[in-house]
Amino acid sequence: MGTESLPTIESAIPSALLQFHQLDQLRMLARANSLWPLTFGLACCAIEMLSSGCARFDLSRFGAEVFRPSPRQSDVMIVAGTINKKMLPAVKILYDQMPEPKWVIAMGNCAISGGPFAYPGQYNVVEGADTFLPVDVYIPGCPPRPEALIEGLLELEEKITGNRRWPRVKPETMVKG
Amino acid sequence: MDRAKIKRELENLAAEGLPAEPPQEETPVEVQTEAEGEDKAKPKAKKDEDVPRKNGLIETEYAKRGTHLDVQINPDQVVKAAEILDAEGMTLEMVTGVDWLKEGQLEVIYDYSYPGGQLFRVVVRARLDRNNPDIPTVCHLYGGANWHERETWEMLGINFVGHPQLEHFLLPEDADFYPLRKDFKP
Amino acid sequence: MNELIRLLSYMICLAAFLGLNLAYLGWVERKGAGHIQRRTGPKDVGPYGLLQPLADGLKLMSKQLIVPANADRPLYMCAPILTMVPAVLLFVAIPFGEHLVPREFSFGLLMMFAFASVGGMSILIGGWGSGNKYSLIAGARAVSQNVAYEIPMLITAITIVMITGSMDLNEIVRQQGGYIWNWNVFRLDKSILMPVSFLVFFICSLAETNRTPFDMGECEGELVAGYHTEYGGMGFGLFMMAEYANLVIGCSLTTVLFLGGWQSPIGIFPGPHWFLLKMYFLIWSFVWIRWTYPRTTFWGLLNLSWKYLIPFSLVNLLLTALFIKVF
Amino acid sequence: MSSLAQSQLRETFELNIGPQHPATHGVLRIKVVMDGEYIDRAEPILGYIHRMHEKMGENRTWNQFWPNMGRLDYLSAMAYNHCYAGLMERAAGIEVPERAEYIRVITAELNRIQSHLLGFGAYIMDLGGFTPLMYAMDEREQILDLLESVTGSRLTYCYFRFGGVYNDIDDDFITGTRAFLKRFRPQIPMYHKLVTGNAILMDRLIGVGPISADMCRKYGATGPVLRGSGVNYDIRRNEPYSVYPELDFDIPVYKECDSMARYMVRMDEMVQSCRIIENALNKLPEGPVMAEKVPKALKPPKGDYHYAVEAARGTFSMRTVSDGTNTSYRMRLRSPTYSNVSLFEEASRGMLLSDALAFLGSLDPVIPEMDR
Repeated sequence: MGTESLPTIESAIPSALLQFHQLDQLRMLARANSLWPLTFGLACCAIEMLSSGCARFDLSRFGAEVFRPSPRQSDVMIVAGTINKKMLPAVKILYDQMPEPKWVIAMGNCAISGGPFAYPGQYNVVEGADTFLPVDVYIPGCPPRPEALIEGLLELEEKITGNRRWPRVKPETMVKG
Repeated sequence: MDRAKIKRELENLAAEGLPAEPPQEETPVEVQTEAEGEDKAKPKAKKDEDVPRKNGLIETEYAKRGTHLDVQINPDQVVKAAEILDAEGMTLEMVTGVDWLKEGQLEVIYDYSYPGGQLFRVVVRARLDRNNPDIPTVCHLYGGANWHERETWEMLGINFVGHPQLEHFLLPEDADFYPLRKDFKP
Repeated sequence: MNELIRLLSYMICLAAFLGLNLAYLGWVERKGAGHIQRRTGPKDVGPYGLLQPLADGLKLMSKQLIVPANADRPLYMCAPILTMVPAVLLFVAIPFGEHLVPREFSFGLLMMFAFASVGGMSILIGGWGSGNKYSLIAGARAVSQNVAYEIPMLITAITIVMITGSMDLNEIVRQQGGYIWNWNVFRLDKSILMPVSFLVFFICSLAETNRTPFDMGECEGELVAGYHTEYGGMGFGLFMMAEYANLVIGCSLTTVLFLGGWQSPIGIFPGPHWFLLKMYFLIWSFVWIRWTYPRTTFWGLLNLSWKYLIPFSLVNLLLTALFIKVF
Repeated sequence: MSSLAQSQLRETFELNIGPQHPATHGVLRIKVVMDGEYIDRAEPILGYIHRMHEKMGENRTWNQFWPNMGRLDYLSAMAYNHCYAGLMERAAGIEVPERAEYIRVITAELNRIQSHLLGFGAYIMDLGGFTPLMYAMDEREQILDLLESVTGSRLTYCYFRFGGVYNDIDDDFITGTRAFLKRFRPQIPMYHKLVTGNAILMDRLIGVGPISADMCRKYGATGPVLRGSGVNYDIRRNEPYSVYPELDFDIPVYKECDSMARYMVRMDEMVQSCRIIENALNKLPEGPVMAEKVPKALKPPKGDYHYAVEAARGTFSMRTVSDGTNTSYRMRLRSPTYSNVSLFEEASRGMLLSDALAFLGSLDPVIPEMDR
């Protein structure tokens, strides 16, 4: 969507273009509000992903609880866990099988950088999903709390539409209560 | 399960394997200088353990080691040991390898336990030459050994002769290294 | 000319009705699942999550269409359309009210069954055309399931036809007028097994619509996503909508055949509202069952049909014939 | 198996279940040779989440290896903590204060309940019932809250230390645990009413995936799998560690050998864990929670050591070879599901695909723990 400013009414831009832009906005809004993740758990983070779909955290509020087992039907790939060299081709294939537009969330330290398993001399762990996937949102934590995943999804929505769904809560205000 | 019988039979088995021992003993034993200062508390134990163990059976203290019997035998005897223990209803808990780089040896460790009422753990170990790590498989006796042996082969390069499927298991199919060997460099 | 206008207006109304249903049954299901599962369900997209179906639909429509490399292209493309056509077509014969039938066929019931089997075929085509082993297994399963459950369903329907002496759906409803005991499900004077045959019909329509205890075609735990594993975007959307359309049709048919269609249970104010009430109650019970029961095995499913439902419905048919002949 | 399937004119095809598949609880891959709906041969292929824990054990100091214990089996991390603590205390000869042992038992059993709860929910989800998972997860969150208040993390605990535990439990935790037990106990009969008695579920579980006791022995299967085959073997009783001998509880054993038996063992174990926790809370002594004089840089004497605990999925044991330095010479982790799943290949021969997946679920695998 970029940062280019919208043409104003006075400018001599054909109105059709403006309408297309608004249609595009609408389409993006629809996409952001129905992010179907791929059922794709790798390790510990997968349990937290499951938790966030369950009763207490409930991803379904944002229409994101439809965990599709098939990559063809999903929009966002939550890489939840460590990717190792044996799994790497499979993850690539899964990503390639997803239809555009698609997004990737790297959940947890392992997916961000290899986490605790990346050390000099390691032989089997891929150090970060961004070494081979275009990651949109990073969620740190080992594993991240479900709230963090929800925040990550909201970040992704913001990235898609440009607007944030809920006002961002500053940590200081939360402490004050 | 008869503990005394197991002990007797394993003792005999280890004794059978003794003659083959001397050439193995000749492998140069280096004194570990860096470890010396740190182990003052138990100098005696240290002295015993510095030399690779001879074949034979040791009764270990459970509270200290977690095992009751510790048997070292020749590699070709592991099947026989497994047969003895299998006949007594023991289960093979795991198969492990250790790479003794300094001694030029690889060690295969079999952990047996008894799933009945009594608490009884037996460790069977066999040392192999590092350049020629062949050991017979116990897969035909214990189905569970299959995966453990496969993993030990993959991680340490110990060749289990007669294993039905010595293929890559945990590592990618094209891995050509033994990561748990001490001289492994990625 | 008049007839043409009537048909056109019906078509427009039906399209609206269908569109709303297909979109919002998904919402009902998600919301219902949420409430059954100690959650809230969609609630942030629009008030009560009411805009959720629109968002989903728009998103699915704007997704990239991928035809897998080893798919059978024509079959792959036409399966979702083929699954949608009979589902939409069948609404033509359903009597929503006494005079609210798009087209009154004297063989409405026959048409229902004829076109319902096309849906099963489209699942097979989709499963085969995807070029995916999971889809193929799912397609084969779905077809044998549809075949197995069409038999008891048909036989039970024949029982109704014998009682009412008509295949016209509206006529069947008309005969159930009056009070609640005139509904076919309670007509013990015609056959004492009537409530059970209602149950048989209900189970069969559950199976025919591929809903959870019998969702062999989808079977998430085993076959990834079943016959629509390789379908993304609107292809998948059409399959999903067809599932709901079939749900609506199955429930409408059950309502018409057993629950008295648009007839009122207390004898006053018959009309389409009763029909919709009964139908939505049935649909809700489908949703309820889906989120309560685990899935049967494929074998258990076929066993149920061939060993229990078919013999039972045959016995039922004989008994009913005997009843009608004797009394 | 049908006579057709046994005849010579067979047309088999290969099906790869996984590595990404909803039924495999993670990234397990099963290469299945199918004969129609029947399984001709199913070979599990591991390694899709192999994370070199054993190699890390050789590279890190004894203390640095702690976080790995939480990431092996993230569902019963406490038991794994317990094993490592016990192993090193055995090796270095550290005496643990009694209060610490009680706290270890309480937290480990709470962890076991949540593991079985998730196992229960995920298992029913494999069978197509989605709702029990939500109920189970709802209960599970309560346990996670309790454990989070003392350990600071939700899943991958690193709570135990050599010679004790990281911090003491407070009154809030104790009252919270008691309240949880009071609330949780009536839930299990509800689950039985809601789920176990369901005709479809019974049809899918009873008689599916029979494993004889001897087969368990040959494959080294432990935990609920073994106890579902009629063998009364539980490390907590048969090789008592920690303060388990002082607590009274029963070992649920079922003789049916099928998936239902394994399912029921897990359900009953939750009840027994409640009993253990209550018992331990009643007996909880006062005192320190850390042993005195535990060296910062631990250097256990040379030799190799073995320790086994009962994790939620069976016997977890560790064998470490120490060379007297501050790192391990060889760290071997024996994970229970590794052995449990190894019998899948033999047991699943000739099964229906759906039965085989129900059977795999009843083994309750946690893949990162298998691959290590």
